[in-house]
Amino acid sequence: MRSSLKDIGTLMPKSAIGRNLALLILIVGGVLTYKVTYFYQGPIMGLSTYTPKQPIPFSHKQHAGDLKINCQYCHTYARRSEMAGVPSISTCNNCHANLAVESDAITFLKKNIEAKTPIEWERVFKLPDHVFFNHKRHIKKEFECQKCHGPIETMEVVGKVNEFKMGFCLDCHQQEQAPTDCWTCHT
Amino acid sequence: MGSHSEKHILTTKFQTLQNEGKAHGINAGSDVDLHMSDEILNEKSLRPMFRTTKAWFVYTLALSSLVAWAVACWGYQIWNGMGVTNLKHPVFWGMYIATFVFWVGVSHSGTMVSSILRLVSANWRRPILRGAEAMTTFSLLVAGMFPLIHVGRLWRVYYMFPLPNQRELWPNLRSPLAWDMTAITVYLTASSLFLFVGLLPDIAVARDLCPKGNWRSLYLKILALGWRGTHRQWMIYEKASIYLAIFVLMIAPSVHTIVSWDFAMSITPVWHTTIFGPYFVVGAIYSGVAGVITLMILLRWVFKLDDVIKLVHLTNLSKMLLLMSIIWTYFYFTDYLVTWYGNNPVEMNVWEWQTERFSLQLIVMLGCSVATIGLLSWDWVRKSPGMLLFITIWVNTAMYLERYLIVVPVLTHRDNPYTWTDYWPSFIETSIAVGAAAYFLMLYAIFIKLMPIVTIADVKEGKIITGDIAIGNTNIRAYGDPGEH
Amino acid sequence: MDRRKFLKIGGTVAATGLVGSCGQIAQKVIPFAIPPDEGINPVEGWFYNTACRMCDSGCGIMVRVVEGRAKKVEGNPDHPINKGGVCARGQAAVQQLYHPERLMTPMRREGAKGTGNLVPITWEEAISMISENMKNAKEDSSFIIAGDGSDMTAAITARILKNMGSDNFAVSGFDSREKFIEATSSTGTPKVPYYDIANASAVLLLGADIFEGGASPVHYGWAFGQMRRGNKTKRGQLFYAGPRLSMTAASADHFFAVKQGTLGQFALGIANEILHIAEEEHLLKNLPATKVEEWRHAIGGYTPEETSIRTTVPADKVKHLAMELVEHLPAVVVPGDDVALHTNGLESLKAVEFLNSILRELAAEKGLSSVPVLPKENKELYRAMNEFIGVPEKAKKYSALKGVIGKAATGSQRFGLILHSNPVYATPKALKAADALTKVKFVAQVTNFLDDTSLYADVVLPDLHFLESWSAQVVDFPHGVPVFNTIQPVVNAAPGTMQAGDALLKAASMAGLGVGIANQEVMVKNMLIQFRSKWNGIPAGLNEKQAWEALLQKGGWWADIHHKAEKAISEGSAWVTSDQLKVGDPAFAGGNDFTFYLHPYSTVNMGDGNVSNLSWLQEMPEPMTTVSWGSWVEINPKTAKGMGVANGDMLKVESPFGSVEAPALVYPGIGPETVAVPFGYGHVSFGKNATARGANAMDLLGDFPNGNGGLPAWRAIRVKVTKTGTKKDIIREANPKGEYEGTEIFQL
Amino acid sequence: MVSWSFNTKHDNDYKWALVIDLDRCNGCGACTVSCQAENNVAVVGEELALQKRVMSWLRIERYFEGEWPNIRTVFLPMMCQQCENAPCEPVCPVFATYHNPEGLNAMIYNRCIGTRFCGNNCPYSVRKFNWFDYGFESPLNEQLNPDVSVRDAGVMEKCSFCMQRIRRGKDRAKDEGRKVQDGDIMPACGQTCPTNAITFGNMHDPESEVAKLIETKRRHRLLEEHGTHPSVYYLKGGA
Repeated sequence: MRSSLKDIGTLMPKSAIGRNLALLILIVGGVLTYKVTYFYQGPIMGLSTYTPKQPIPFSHKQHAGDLKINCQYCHTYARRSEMAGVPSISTCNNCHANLAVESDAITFLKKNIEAKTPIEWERVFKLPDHVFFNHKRHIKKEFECQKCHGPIETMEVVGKVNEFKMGFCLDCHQQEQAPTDCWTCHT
Repeated sequence: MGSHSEKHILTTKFQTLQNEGKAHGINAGSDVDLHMSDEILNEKSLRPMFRTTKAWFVYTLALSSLVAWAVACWGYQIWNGMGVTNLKHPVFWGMYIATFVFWVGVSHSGTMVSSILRLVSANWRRPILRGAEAMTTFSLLVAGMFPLIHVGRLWRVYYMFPLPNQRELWPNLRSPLAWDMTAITVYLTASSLFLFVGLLPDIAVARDLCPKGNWRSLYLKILALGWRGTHRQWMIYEKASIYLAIFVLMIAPSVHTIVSWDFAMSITPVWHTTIFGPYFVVGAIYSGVAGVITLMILLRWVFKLDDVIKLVHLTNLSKMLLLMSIIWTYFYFTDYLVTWYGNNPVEMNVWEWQTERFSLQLIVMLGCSVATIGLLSWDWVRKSPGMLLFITIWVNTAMYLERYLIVVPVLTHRDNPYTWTDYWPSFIETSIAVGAAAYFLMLYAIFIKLMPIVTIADVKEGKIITGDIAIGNTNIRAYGDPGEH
Repeated sequence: MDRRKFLKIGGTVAATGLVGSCGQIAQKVIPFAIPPDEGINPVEGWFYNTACRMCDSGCGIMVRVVEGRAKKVEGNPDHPINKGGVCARGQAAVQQLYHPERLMTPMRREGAKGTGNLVPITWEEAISMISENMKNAKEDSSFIIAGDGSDMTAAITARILKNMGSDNFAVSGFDSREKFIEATSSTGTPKVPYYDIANASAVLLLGADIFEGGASPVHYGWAFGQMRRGNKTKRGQLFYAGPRLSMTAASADHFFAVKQGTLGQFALGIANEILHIAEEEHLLKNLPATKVEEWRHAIGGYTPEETSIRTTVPADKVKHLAMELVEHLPAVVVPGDDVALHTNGLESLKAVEFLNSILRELAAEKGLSSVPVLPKENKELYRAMNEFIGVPEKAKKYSALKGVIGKAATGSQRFGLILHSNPVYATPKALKAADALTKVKFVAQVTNFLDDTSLYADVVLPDLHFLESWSAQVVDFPHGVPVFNTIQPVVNAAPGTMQAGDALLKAASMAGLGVGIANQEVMVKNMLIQFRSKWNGIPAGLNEKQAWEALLQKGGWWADIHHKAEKAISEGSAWVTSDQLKVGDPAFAGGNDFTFYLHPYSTVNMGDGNVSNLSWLQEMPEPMTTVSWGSWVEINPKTAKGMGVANGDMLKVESPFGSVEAPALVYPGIGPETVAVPFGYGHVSFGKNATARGANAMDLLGDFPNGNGGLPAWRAIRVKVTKTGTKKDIIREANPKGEYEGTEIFQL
Repeated sequence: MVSWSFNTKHDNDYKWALVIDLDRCNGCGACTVSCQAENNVAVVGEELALQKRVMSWLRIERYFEGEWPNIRTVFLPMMCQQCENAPCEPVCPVFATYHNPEGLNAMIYNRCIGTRFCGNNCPYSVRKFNWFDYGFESPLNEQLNPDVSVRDAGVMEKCSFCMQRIRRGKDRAKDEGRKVQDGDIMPACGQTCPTNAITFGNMHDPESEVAKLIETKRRHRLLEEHGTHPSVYYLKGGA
């Protein structure tokens, strides 16, 4: 112990290089922490983190991808409301009244239609209740749904692609010169 | 060289040496006992550290149980919400903030006093430095707790730190609280550094005198940072302590000024005044010096350090106290006069309320400043530890009340008369405030057992520069004059 | 500001089966079973027009409904009564709807009456029990006490009652209005006069707390706003004369403290002074000189000096007030409880009407008038619709209630039905309603909450809340202009509850007393069918369904009112003849040892106490005293000092009829010889918010003067006040000292 | 407005103002309950009310002058004054309350750490603190307004001029490709006021009713000596 520490002087790097090195390490370290903390909470592009099992194995790939049904045909409130809205069973019935009726998913659907009981879907995309997102405004600006929800039309089972953290919203709002006033989303 | 025999002494021949030390004629006038041998000095200074009585354990245990209770109360408060305090609408600040300001104030004695005395190289400073500096550090530790206890959402308090985050939100540097946080942390760092650097040579002494197998040797070896007392080390040491002294001297007033801005920067009637900065600083030093004196008297009484920490130190400190009390009184009444002359109805209402509701506190507070000035003008009072103890404790009580009277009355009776109300701290608040005091004393008690409480090196230095030096057969008077006091 | 633009008028009833919780964070997403109509934003929600039933003023409201949940009550801007405004009580309707203590299942009594030991039963059991007891009821052995006699449930039950061979129908929601009807009965068209405050430029309120109770606080609030600042050029003057500084009085420019029971004399004094002025300034030329002479002679005694002796108002103030009224025409004088509820109530009311007729005359000479003109056909229509409802006019009188309770007390009654009313709590203790109900063989109560009366009921039916039910209401609106409110369900019924009207219909038909109506909704439709032709405003082209929707979308039907009259000699003055122009001195219940006048009054948040279990209203500070969560006894500061009473000291208030205990509130707005006690507190059993909270002022009231069948003189009671020695915290928002500093600090 | 204030710059379209005609206000308190219903303001109950912890964002202050029988009463509806130069804003260490581009004092609950400095620095004492977690007993939670977040223990809250309504009004105006006009937006208090004492609108629109009203000589603002420049204007009573 004593031998290792000759005196207080040894605490300071002697050479100028040593001092600059120390400074450099400090700066780089600072920048790194910033980046790390940022990306840690930021979006995780490309990989679905949360894919719950739905009561009906509804395939967005088939409907939105292959059949190219417009998103807003089913999610009909998106254009006029804060929420996009999960389609009501009657919407499904528009097509499935006489389409693929034999499949057991549709029979399950039919049962619900007769009973007038809504299907309880698992929520995939959540926002905390102090955040107020407005679908209408974004649709009116002709935003791609995919921009936030990811490549839905390629998904058999819908999964969460983006962490809807504040940073995720903020990036976009800054790029598009959208308002960044806190009250735009928080009340 | 002599380390072996000294260790020996420390264990067995202690009593006799003590008697010798007593036997020496101690000239009360001078601040260092020229005839006291280094051994005895080491003895006396290290005894509190190595000799632990039952009383100490009882004392510390009692304190720590108080602290434990306070912590429990805090936990209860976090769990249930701030409602367990008696704070209400619109009295959003109360006892916690008052206590915070008080402890920040107390912290202003030690480091500042010692650095001033260092810089003016007042010889009588020597034995008291350590105690004073330790006091600063610990009272700051206590003070630092209170903002955390005060906030409503402790788990979100990191919002106040400039951490990079994906929300791209940063602290608001316009807020006095942000300044506060910075100031306190800087001050804490600086004063702990100051304390540590001052400790180095003494830690070394302790290390060398540490009996074999005593557990203290573990950390003493490390913390001594290989201090050998070489010439180079002493030079660096001197430089460092001077630089630090200057640095701390610059920080200290700024800290309490900023604390005062928590109030003065707001538009709350009685707080919104320019004099608060200096007024708070003076108040801080006032209470701080009183605190130092209290502690010194207790130390020399408990650990029989009468001939290390001598009457003359107390006397000189009490002169400083007298000065401070005069200045503080001046500031208090200036503030009062200006506000009174302004004759703002709201402020007049606050005072009316204050005098009818807090009359007792006012009497204690103002009576104190009168009394200190009155009593301390007497020489015999300045020379009687008992009186000084009484006065200094009164001073700190008064200064606590002063903070309370700054925070509370105006909030209970501010601009909107419809919301006028009353406030009295709840049991939880009181327990936490008491626990804080206990926490301070506990830290101090433990510190005494871990580090030498007397600045041995400084005292020795003082002895050398004021005593005789033997050169050959003749003793030559060193520079400095023992009879200067 | 035009609220119409802001709010979409709601459509007809919501698509059923709206559940789910979007907006809030939840694990499941539950879509609509049936998608709501295109163009609706489901987050913003729907606004449905219906009517407020928190009191019987009959304001039109629109309720915001999001995903099948009622969120907020707003006023219907087109409605003639509230003009888009809602009062505090109305706002609390949604809290009543979702109240945790709402009764969700029928209950049957176990054990003795009054113990309140109730056990849940099924609807089938309840209905069969009721029908059984309906069968057993013989001639004149059944009665109904209803909270309001103007809605569909009342209509249905009235029909059933008739089939049961009885007409013991009583409405418990009484106030001083029936006195007005009595007073105006000699005119041939008995009605509560409508005072057109909105178009007046000076208004004198004689103890009339029109913003706190009475006909319609919201409507008169609107009228007050119009009078004050509706006209950009002139500001209407408001004067208040009465024994207490009420919330209404607080808005007045001048407050005149008048001794209890002398307001009629005060009115005559002013009339006298006005006639004096008129003589000097040669006004009233259009009237036959003889009539004026007659009047001058009749009220010659009421000189300002005389009046000031009687009323304790300084003579110069009387003169000044008279001058003000003459200068600010058209001027209206509004009598209130302090005029009507005294032993000289009728004379006083007539005196006030007389003063009004003079003022109308003066206004008419200047070509101004503020007499609402009521088209004849409207009056006919109003009567017709009331007849359709079928609740006899007399049922709305106090005497009816007294009679019914009296009959019950004899033990002759076998079947009693209590509709949204709490007679055990809301009637004077002297009536002994509780004892009477215990003597009745079978009492069924229809309610939303278990209350004081439920303790004495054999079966309690959980009715739908009015926001869940089909109903309609013919509002007894003082215009005499018929206002017909439709009440539609804006949300689905709470589980376990059922439309009580339907249940009673079922029970009746089981008992063979059927009235041939399926349910309440059909009743409303029937009214549409019957009156549609007379209801102008509903286009003739529409088929029944469209007409129905149009009606619901509007929230009902009402005639337009126009206020300008060509000729001023209105029915107001017709009946005033000189021999009627005298007002006797008031008599008071309680002898000389009763040293204080009692001033019982209803506050703006508690009303008569039927909403006391709503925490929003309990926590809202009463505007004048700023007290919340409890009742109090108001006492003048000087008197309090004399008695050594401070805020919070418990006071025992004893009247000849009973006594209450409540904490003292030192209140500068009350005379040194008066104490005031608010209604609406002191329930025996009404949920955790209301039970045992404060004291029930009803306990102090009684039948006085005995003998006359009309509404008792409840402001003519004297009381003893004594300190009990105990203390109780009063929750008071204002700081007693600070409330005198505000005007200076805020420069108001 | 105030050159020396630290305020963020204004967008020139909107500057919201509330005008309260004290001559019309009859103190009935409908606004207070309406506010409670609209903004999910919690009920604290008897004990906490006694401890002055009522959460209401809007209260009607009642002031007296003189003695019986010559008493003058003033009703003063008091809510957040949305100061142009707000004392509460600079003191918040975490930007939980800040000045929004439309001149309102925004309060972001989930950013608040509860130092309560803002409440201390408000001369009108209109900020309320969540001393506890006041729940909404089921099924009362069914009534909660989905446009307003429910506040947690330890955060400040206050009147927001019903900004959820402002947002919706602007949203609707945007859809119709126009600016917000009078009547598009009305806070809950003004919506329910029986006497129409409360007017709300855009000060920057010279045609708006508020812009006209605040030019009248009855215009009055509270504690102007503090230089807070409130956006709530009172029209004094009297002639």
